[in-house]
Amino acid sequence: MKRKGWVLLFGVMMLALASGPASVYAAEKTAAFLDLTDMTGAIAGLAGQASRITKATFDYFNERGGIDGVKIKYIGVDTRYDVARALSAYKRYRRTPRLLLANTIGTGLGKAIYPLILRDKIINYTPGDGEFQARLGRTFIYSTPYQDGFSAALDWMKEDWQKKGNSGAPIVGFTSWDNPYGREPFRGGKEYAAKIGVKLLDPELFPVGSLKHDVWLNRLAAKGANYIYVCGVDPTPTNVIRDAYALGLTKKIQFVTDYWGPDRAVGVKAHAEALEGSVVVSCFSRGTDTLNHPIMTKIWKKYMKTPVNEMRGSASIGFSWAMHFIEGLRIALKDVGYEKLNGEAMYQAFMKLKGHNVTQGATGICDYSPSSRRMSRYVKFYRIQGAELVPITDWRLAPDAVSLHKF
Amino acid sequence: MTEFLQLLISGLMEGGLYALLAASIVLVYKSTQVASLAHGQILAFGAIFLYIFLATLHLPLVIALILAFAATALMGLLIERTTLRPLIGQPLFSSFLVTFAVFMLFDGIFQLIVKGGTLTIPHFLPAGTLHAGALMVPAGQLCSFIAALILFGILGLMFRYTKVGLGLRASAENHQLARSTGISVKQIFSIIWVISALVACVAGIATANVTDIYYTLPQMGIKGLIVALFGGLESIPGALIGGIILGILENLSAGYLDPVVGGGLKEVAAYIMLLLILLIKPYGLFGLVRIERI
Amino acid sequence: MRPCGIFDERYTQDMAILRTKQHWALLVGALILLYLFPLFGSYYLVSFLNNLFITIIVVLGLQIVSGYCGQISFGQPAFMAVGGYASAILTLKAGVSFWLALPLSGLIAGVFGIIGGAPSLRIKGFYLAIATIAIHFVTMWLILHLKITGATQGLNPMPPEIFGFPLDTDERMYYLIATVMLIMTFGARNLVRSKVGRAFVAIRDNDLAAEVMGMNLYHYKLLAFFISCFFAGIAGSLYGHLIMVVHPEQYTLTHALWYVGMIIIGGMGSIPGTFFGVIFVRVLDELVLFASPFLSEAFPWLGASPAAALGLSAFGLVLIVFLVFEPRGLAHRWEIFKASYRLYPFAY
Amino acid sequence: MLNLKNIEVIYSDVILVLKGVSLQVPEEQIIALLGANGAGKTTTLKAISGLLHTELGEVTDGSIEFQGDRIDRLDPERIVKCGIVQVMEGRPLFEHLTVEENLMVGAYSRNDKPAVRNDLERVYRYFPKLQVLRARTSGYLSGGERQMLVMGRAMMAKPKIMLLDEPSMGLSPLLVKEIFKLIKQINEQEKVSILLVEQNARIALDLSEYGYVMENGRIVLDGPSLKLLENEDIREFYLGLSDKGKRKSYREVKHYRRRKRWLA
Repeated sequence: MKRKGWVLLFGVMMLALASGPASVYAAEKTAAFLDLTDMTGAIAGLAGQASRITKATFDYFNERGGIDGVKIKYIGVDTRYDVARALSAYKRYRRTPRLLLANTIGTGLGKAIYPLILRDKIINYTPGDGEFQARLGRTFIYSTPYQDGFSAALDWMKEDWQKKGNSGAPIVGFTSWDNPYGREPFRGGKEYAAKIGVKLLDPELFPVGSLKHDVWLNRLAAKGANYIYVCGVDPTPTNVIRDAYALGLTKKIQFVTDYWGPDRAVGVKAHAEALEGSVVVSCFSRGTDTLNHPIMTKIWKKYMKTPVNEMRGSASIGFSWAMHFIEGLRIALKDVGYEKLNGEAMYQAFMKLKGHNVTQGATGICDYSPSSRRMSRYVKFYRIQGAELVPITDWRLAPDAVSLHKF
Repeated sequence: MTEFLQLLISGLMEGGLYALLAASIVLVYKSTQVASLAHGQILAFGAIFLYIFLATLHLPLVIALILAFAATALMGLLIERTTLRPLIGQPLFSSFLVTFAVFMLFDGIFQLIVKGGTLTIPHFLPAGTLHAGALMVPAGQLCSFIAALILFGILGLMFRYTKVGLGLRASAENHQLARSTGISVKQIFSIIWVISALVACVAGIATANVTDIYYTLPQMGIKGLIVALFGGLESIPGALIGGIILGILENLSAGYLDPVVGGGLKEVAAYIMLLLILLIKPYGLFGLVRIERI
Repeated sequence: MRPCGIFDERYTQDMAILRTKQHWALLVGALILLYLFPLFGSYYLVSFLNNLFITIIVVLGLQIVSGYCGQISFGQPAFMAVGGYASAILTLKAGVSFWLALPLSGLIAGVFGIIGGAPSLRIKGFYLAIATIAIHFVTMWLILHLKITGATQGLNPMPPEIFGFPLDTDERMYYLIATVMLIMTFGARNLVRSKVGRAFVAIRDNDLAAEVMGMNLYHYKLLAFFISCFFAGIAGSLYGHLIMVVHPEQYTLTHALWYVGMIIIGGMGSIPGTFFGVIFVRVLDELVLFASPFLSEAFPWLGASPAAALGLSAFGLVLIVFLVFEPRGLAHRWEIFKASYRLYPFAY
Repeated sequence: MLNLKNIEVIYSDVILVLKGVSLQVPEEQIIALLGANGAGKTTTLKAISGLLHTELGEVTDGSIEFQGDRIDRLDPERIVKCGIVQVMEGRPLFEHLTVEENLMVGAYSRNDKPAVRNDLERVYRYFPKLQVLRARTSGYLSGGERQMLVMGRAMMAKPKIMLLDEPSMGLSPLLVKEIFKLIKQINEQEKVSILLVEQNARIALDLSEYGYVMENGRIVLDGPSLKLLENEDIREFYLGLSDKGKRKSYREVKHYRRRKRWLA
């Protein structure tokens, strides 16, 4: 009996494996969005809510009859930040009818999936690795490249430094995760710093799971940093600044974090006091901007069933994923019609998005064009004040640092 | 010099946390020969329980602490009863793998609770930073460190002078002999898991006080194993000293070697040191050298 | 008993030593099925099998060093990385042909394995197991910080070519991977019944006694590490050329834990057990991976990420239940099955 | 008092070790269990003390009763509580514990603290040497001291029956004499029954009131010790004497055994 049980179990497993995708996708007019995201792994904090709001946004439009009658299928897979798993998932779903776009998180994953993307002629969606901008391909970056964002922050620092009555340029420290993402802003950012005369200290890279960051902070402080740019997905930047606060460094040094920096419902909620005064450079709306965004709040109220107050900055990211896809789909449908809709049509459509305010202010003006894979070249600066992220600038054009670096 | 001392102090504080976690792993290994990966989760859940009782249910601190300890102890007991007891007498690596499975099981629940964010336990340890000249010690961390030392003292006394301690030591040496003298080894296993879960709970609360509860907290478990190995898997004083040495080493290597090699050395230095130590002392710094007879 | 190709394919392994005509027939049938599979199997299943076969090669290596020689190692992904990078560097920077680079990357990984296995001369049991975790992290750190490995960017090996015909799709690579997997399996199978294999088992069961009986422990332990890392290197090379990228993020400690998990689930010290373990974990993992979209479709209120978290828990739970009821692995049950039915009286 | 009825023991579901063993241990007596290596003596003791479970062994048939209650399904620690203590072969100690701690472990199953204190003093009276060595780490004791310690540890449990497994093994004749004198003393003064497994048949039969002989997992002979001492076969195989009290040559013994087996 026990033996038969095993055989049976095995059979069921194989059957389920073989019959999976067919049963899910009904024969409606659909276009598919594949979200290979990390919901339980290293960057779950960022990706989890973003993916949920993406799905909610699609639901919202589907309920209104879809995009010109085409409904959007959202396929979300938890990859646990594991390249092999994600690849396997992609291979499973790549034959989904009218799969137009695969959203991937993680540098290694993006690289591993790219040959398949080329073969399938669809769009790959990935966060801000500037290499994709430097070598135009089918990968679209759903943010401003990290180096551009870093450079914009350098500009702001210099401005701020001079506004405070100092002359010349400030000394800037950089601290981040010791992984591919963590080193990315430096490629191009370093060149830009040299260009505008900002003295950039050696980067301080720390292991992803560090408990405390005193050592690196102390060293940057000892080298006389006036500004420190912190990378890492929240709560890491929050933890870094919290440690700096405990060391009393926040009084002397202005901390600036990148897009994935303190989130209003994560780091800011936990350590408002320590973070007070820190600045976040972001290509997505955050804080009060997110809370005041009319469509997003509407979608949130309808689908998320939790108070709007729990909406994070990363909601803007998920929303912008969905909106870019929807706009692209609209253009593609207009250009080729549903019958001929495929990844290539979507690819062409994406390159026509330049200049549109696709996300109604959740991000800057869209910049996808035949010569640009940046979602937007605009970034906005926020300051953490009274446990909330408050905008201190309007959308500002970030410098093009990607082109400065030799990839 | 100041920098060196500062690194030393930071290392000492971090090492205290490592030591506690390592001690909880050592306790289990010493008496059951199972190196547990599940302790990362026990640690994380210790903190989660306190968070639930303190921040969500708004119970008074003392009651919340007691309840958190009780809940963690229960969790340890449950893990022992449901997964490890049926595996007594089976290959040890099956037990090891089962602790990994337990880790995954609880990791799912942990992610459900934390939702990729941060939970902050309301600070009950003194805040602020103590200054001694140019040196700085966060007061909360100092408190945890002292608590860790006291806990180690209590563990030592318990092992030395109580009947349960005697039973624990006896069954750690020889299960069968212990049973023949009337010690219920199963009961001892349960007790050891409860004690170990309590130690891990303290470690979790102390760690969360420094780092908050965020979604990579359970991965401390692997660090705990490394530290336990460093001191010798069977030695509780080894866990303390190993933890502190590792904490200091990590900080020193981050402090002095990082600029030379280009960063990220903090963890790797610990691993290199571990390999070196094991090559010199194959059973860790204080591990029992097993006498092998053919 | 033969619901699909994977299941059959395992039979060939059990028939490494063939006794009767039926066995030959089964073997030939299984081989034909194996090689014709891409013609009727879906693309996804083919790529799944590719992944599975590569994992089998890695885990076979682990089975030799851990299951047979008793030296538990968590270093397998690191050595896979060494193999993958070696192959990529050889083909990209030194212009070596893939067909030469494949065995070479195995050898290079093997040599690294000897270095990595050196602690086993003094360290045993859990101490060694966790020391290999240290080796994993040190290797990955080196890869991330060296220039030749492309540091954070990784390298992009090209698909292999055979007489100008590129093996650039999963279906085409399938034949190569399946062939290599078969060769490695037969190699492993024959190795473990040779003098060397018996020496490994002797060391596993009591290394002191083995030494007293005149075996050169150092020689055999390092040999075991060399062989296991050779397997890992070959698998790493294949994987790199299959997905056309080698990147530090591909090789994680979680994989190492899984590989060890696979041999425990399959059964320590059993080549068929390797197959059982790999198939069990891979299939279960795939199922859980795809359960989460189902779950979030079926229970919209759950949302995507909680469903994923539950998937993780479910995986842990299945594993616990499995280990509690079958702690000696599937191979154990397989043996009982064979013994009780005496259908397949192989010398084993 | 202790009554084994026709028990059968199987190891790991395959190996039948005891094939219907019956024996009785009456109150306050010394019972000897003789037999060659591998006859099943130790297995019998482990079946009684419940330690079989830890070795994948199982009592599959028959019953073991102690003072009228069945104990063959109980855990070893429960059996110790009932008053049956086994002193295992090879004098195993908790080597990292001190002598006194070892003794205290013996009393682990008891909760009457003052009585334990008393018993400790009593053990020290029996074995004055242990008192001298009380703070010594027990791993460093000599063979004789170890034997005293394991017996003292067993006494600390305040047993009604002690199961002694080869106490004479590897000790000098003088020490053996001393140990057996102590066994007798314990039996008489503490009113403890003793089931003695021995290779040294002469001394065991001299000491005991009743004896059993095991071979191949069966009891092949039993009777009052004095009778057994006179039994021809016992004299031949276990005492190595011929009818006339002369030593037989080894070759002849082997030859004889091959020809005549009790129950083959």
